[in-house]
Amino acid sequence: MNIDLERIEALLRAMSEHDVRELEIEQGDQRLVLRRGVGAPVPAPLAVAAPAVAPATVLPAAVPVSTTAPATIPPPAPASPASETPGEQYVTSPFVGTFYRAPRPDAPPFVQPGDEVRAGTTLCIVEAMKLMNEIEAEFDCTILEVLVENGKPVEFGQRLFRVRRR
Amino acid sequence: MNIDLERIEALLRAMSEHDVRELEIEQGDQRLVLRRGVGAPVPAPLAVAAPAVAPATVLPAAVPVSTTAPATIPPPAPASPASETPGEQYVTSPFVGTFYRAPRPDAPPFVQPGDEVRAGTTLCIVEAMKLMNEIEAEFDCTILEVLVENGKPVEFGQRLFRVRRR
Amino acid sequence: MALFRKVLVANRGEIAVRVIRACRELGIATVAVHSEADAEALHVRLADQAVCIGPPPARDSYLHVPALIAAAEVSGADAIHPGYGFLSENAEFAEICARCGLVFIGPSPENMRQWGDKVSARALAARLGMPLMDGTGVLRDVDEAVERASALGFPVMLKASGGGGGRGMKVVRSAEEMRRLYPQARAEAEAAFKNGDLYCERYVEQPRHIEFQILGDGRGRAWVLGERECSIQRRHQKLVEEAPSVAVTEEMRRDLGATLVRAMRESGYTSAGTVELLMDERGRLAFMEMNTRIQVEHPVTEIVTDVDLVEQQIRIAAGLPVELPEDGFVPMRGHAIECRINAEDPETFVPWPGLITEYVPPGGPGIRVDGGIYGGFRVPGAYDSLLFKLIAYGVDRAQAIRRLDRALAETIVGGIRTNVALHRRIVADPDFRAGRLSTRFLERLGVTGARG
Amino acid sequence: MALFRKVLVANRGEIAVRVIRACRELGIATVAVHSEADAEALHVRLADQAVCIGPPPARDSYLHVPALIAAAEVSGADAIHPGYGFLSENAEFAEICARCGLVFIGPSPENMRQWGDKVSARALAARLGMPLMDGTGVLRDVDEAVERASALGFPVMLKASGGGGGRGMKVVRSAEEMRRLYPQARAEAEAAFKNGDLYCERYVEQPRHIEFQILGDGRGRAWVLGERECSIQRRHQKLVEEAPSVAVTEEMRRDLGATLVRAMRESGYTSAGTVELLMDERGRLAFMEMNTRIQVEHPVTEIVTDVDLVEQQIRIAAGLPVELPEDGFVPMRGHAIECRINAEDPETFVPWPGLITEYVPPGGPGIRVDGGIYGGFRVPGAYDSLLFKLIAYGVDRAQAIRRLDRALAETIVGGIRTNVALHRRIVADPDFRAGRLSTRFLERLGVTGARG
Repeated sequence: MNIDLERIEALLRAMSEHDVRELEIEQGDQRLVLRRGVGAPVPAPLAVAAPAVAPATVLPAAVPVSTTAPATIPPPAPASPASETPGEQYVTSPFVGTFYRAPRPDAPPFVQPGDEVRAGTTLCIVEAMKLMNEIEAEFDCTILEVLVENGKPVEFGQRLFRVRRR
Repeated sequence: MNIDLERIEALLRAMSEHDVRELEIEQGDQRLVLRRGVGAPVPAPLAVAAPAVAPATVLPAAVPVSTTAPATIPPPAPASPASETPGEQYVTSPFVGTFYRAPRPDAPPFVQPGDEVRAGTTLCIVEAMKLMNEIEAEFDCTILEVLVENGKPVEFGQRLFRVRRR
Repeated sequence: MALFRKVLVANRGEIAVRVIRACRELGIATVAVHSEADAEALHVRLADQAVCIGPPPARDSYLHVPALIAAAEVSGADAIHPGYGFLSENAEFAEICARCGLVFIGPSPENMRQWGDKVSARALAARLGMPLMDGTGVLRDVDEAVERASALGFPVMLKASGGGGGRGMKVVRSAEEMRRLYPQARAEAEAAFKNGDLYCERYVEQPRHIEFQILGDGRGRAWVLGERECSIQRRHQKLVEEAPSVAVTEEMRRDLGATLVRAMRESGYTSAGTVELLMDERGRLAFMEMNTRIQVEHPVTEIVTDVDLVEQQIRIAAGLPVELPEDGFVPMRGHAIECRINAEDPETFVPWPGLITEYVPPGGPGIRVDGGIYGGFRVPGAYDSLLFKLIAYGVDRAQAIRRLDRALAETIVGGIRTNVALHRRIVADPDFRAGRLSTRFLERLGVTGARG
Repeated sequence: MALFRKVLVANRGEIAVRVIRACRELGIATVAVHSEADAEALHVRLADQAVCIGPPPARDSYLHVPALIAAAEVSGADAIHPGYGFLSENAEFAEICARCGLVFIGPSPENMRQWGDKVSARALAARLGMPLMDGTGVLRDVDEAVERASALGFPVMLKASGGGGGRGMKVVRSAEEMRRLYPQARAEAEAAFKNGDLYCERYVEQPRHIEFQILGDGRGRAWVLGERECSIQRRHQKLVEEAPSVAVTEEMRRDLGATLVRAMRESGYTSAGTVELLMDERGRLAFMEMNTRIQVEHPVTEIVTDVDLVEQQIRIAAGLPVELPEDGFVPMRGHAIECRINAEDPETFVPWPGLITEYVPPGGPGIRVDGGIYGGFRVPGAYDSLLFKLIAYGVDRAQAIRRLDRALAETIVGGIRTNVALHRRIVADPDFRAGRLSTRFLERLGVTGARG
């Protein structure tokens, strides 16, 4: 294995292009680990503690004293709303609470996938401390997907809707 | 398994094309792991002790360490005699002891850099448990360098002479 | 009454881990809360569940009351442990918890208010019979100042009635100095506090910081669990704490202990608390303040008394009986010393957050480690620099020191700077070994740090 | 006499680290030795200096006497601590050390020989008044076998005089079975050992493994430091040990203790040792063997007696006085339980060496970790699979169990398999919680493992 930085950059580009999260090579006493973009919040809200994913490092294993500085890989993806595929963004929860799609149990949802909404349109309610907080669209967009089930708890920063900006 | 980085790039492209989530190869002392996609399995929840093999963090041992642990004698070089530059090899100590270049304090050294010696020629003495053990050349060679000072302790496997095989 | 089903820990770092451990041992489920900067923190990994409550700045996360209450609501917690710092001594937060049907695991809001204000705390302490620093009332003029200060004995501290927190204070070492400084201090006090009133207190050059651990059940019973010595401080930041103190005799312990047990029973104190005192060179103690929370240095008391203080806090909050001696005195046995291992430069004290590339904590006989980190964790820069607490136990102080020194020597933290080397200097110091301590200790060691 | 200047630790893994810690606390410099497979091991990192003594196979390194002696010579060590296993009970090694001017930190060669041979050890134990398993002498014929076995009470164990280590043993449950098995056993014994002599011992179906910790100064003084219960074993491999044992009463402790103190004084025992006994269902103890070394499970005794056993070994070897009670009885206080955390599959017990990608040891109140690993260390396949020992202390057994369970739950070892999950099952088991233990415990739990 021939680890040089240009090669690793090329690898990183390839990982990014192909959405590869982790790469690990071990050969003899050498070992290469690459992980990228921890950006996605834990999918299961309020579930078990999220496992740690340390920033990736490149290192020679089993070499006690070495001048090889660990190359740190770019930090986690930025927070809300983060773009993944071009044009797509996420609406995230501004606080901890309970997610409601409709103003009342018997009312229709504020929005449905496919709806085109304008900035300021109410998308959902997040209830916290007995207060019903309406969450509004910050920009004109198309609702692509509703990511949380009605009545479920949500964390700060958790993705609620996948949308396409218009 | 022949891991080279171009191969891995090609693998990554192929994984993306074919929507492969995870790839892991282990062969002898070689191991290759690739994972892609946001939905890739995450390590088992670590709130409980998880004995399962987790694609976990890598802890580099080779970085600046703010430790108060005292320095140890440097670990011995690998495999005796190991070739480094082509034709060059090392004569290593077959046991722990004290290294002597000459049979008596007032005698000339067994060998000097530049000497051409035949297999069986005594190169030095390693004293252990009051016994003087003569270390002989295992093959015809030229002495390039004496790596240990006269009268110093040596470990098992420690390099004593750099030589060129003839 | 029964224990809680689920406790939300409204804190981070080692104290959050400590509370999670206590809950686990009691069979209570735990909810960790964390800011975005702490998503990978140890308390998040160890809790049964975790909720992200906001961005890195503490005011938007760990100090953000609505987020904490909402997190307790959505996770179904029935009690909140505040740890230390953050909202732990905030009476309003305790009241909001109560209004929202959540048990606050700590002192009552009344306890916090009584002891939180320095002036009323001093008055309460006096009423409850605690020793106070010798001093005067407000002085009429410079002549009375000279006369009363001479009676107290120089040096004295000349203080502004309107001041506080160290402001408006002058050390006066003789009658002549008093005549020169009194008018000056009066003018400064009038300008600063719109109140020229001055008074004197005896000034202690080399004080020791001594504190007594208290437990109260809020129903008329209270206990004192011996003292701790926390004299080794840098700018009021404690670095090394131990129990017991070599400067406290069994007689002093009994006498003050009796006063404290009575005081805490009379004032209806609930949960864990600490009475901080100043000790002068002749061994006289004077009340400084009371802290209405669990403290960083609580493990040294736990080790020498065999009492789990966090467990007792939880039991008391749940209304369960406290099974400690009827007379209020919990005996100590052996000796324990704690070092706070911080992420900071050992010379300049500049904080040193960053990725911990390697962490090999010490272990073996007599060593307890209370930590909030692991190898691979990135220490955020947004919070305090405490990484872990290294606590050594010995049958006597000498053995505790030997073990502490050994444990410091084997500690490995890679990737960031720590104050382990400073602790080794402290532990090797002959004054430290002889127990000759004061709050000036680090100054004498030549340790000041670069920061103002 | 003075302490040593420098001690060579002729071992690896957690016990090497343990000895280095004891030396550090006594101000003694340390030399680690290691095979090529252990160049990065924790004991190598923690020692003051390290010497590579050979290739990975133990016979060429840790068991290779000339390499160890030479390492002591070149490093200038004046004493050798053998740890446990390897050369720790090898009388020849102890003698070679002495001939080379190196103090062997452990029992005398005479102690090792006296107790090392099972037959002479049993005779010595009998002479010194220790309780032995009821049994017969050599049996004349099958009629005497039936008669004597009936007198002992079935079941009995029919044993070959020439056998040992479990070979040539048969459980006999009735007179009819004896008539059938006796001739068969006799023929087998004759074939295997060229000696057809047979004898009987009472057979215990569900024995407990109880052992007493001993210290002797070799100059006529000896101490007993209470007992340990080590019944939880898998194929004679101990997994969980505790002190004290719930099955030993204070009266039994006193009675047997007095015998052991007298026996060790009379036999001039030096250093630490362990008398292993078997306890039957009615609580009767019988001598099995004496181990002339420090044992893996020594920490549980250290915790409940407040005596550092390794330190005492070093002090005794240096001829320094032992400061323990004159009457020979060291009291116990509280309860301690140890779990051996091994690198192995928790179901099949197959060893699982490899790279430890992450290691977060447990901590907090009452937890001691004696380990030989760190995150990033590659566990070699050449040696035993013990990674670290997790020891929990509590004021009583219930608290020790609560803490142990909590600590197991927070333990993180990544990259290799460990038996943490098995320990959690053991600790959760109602029989374990109730103290209903026997060497059949793991069998009853359905744990056998795949290996023969």
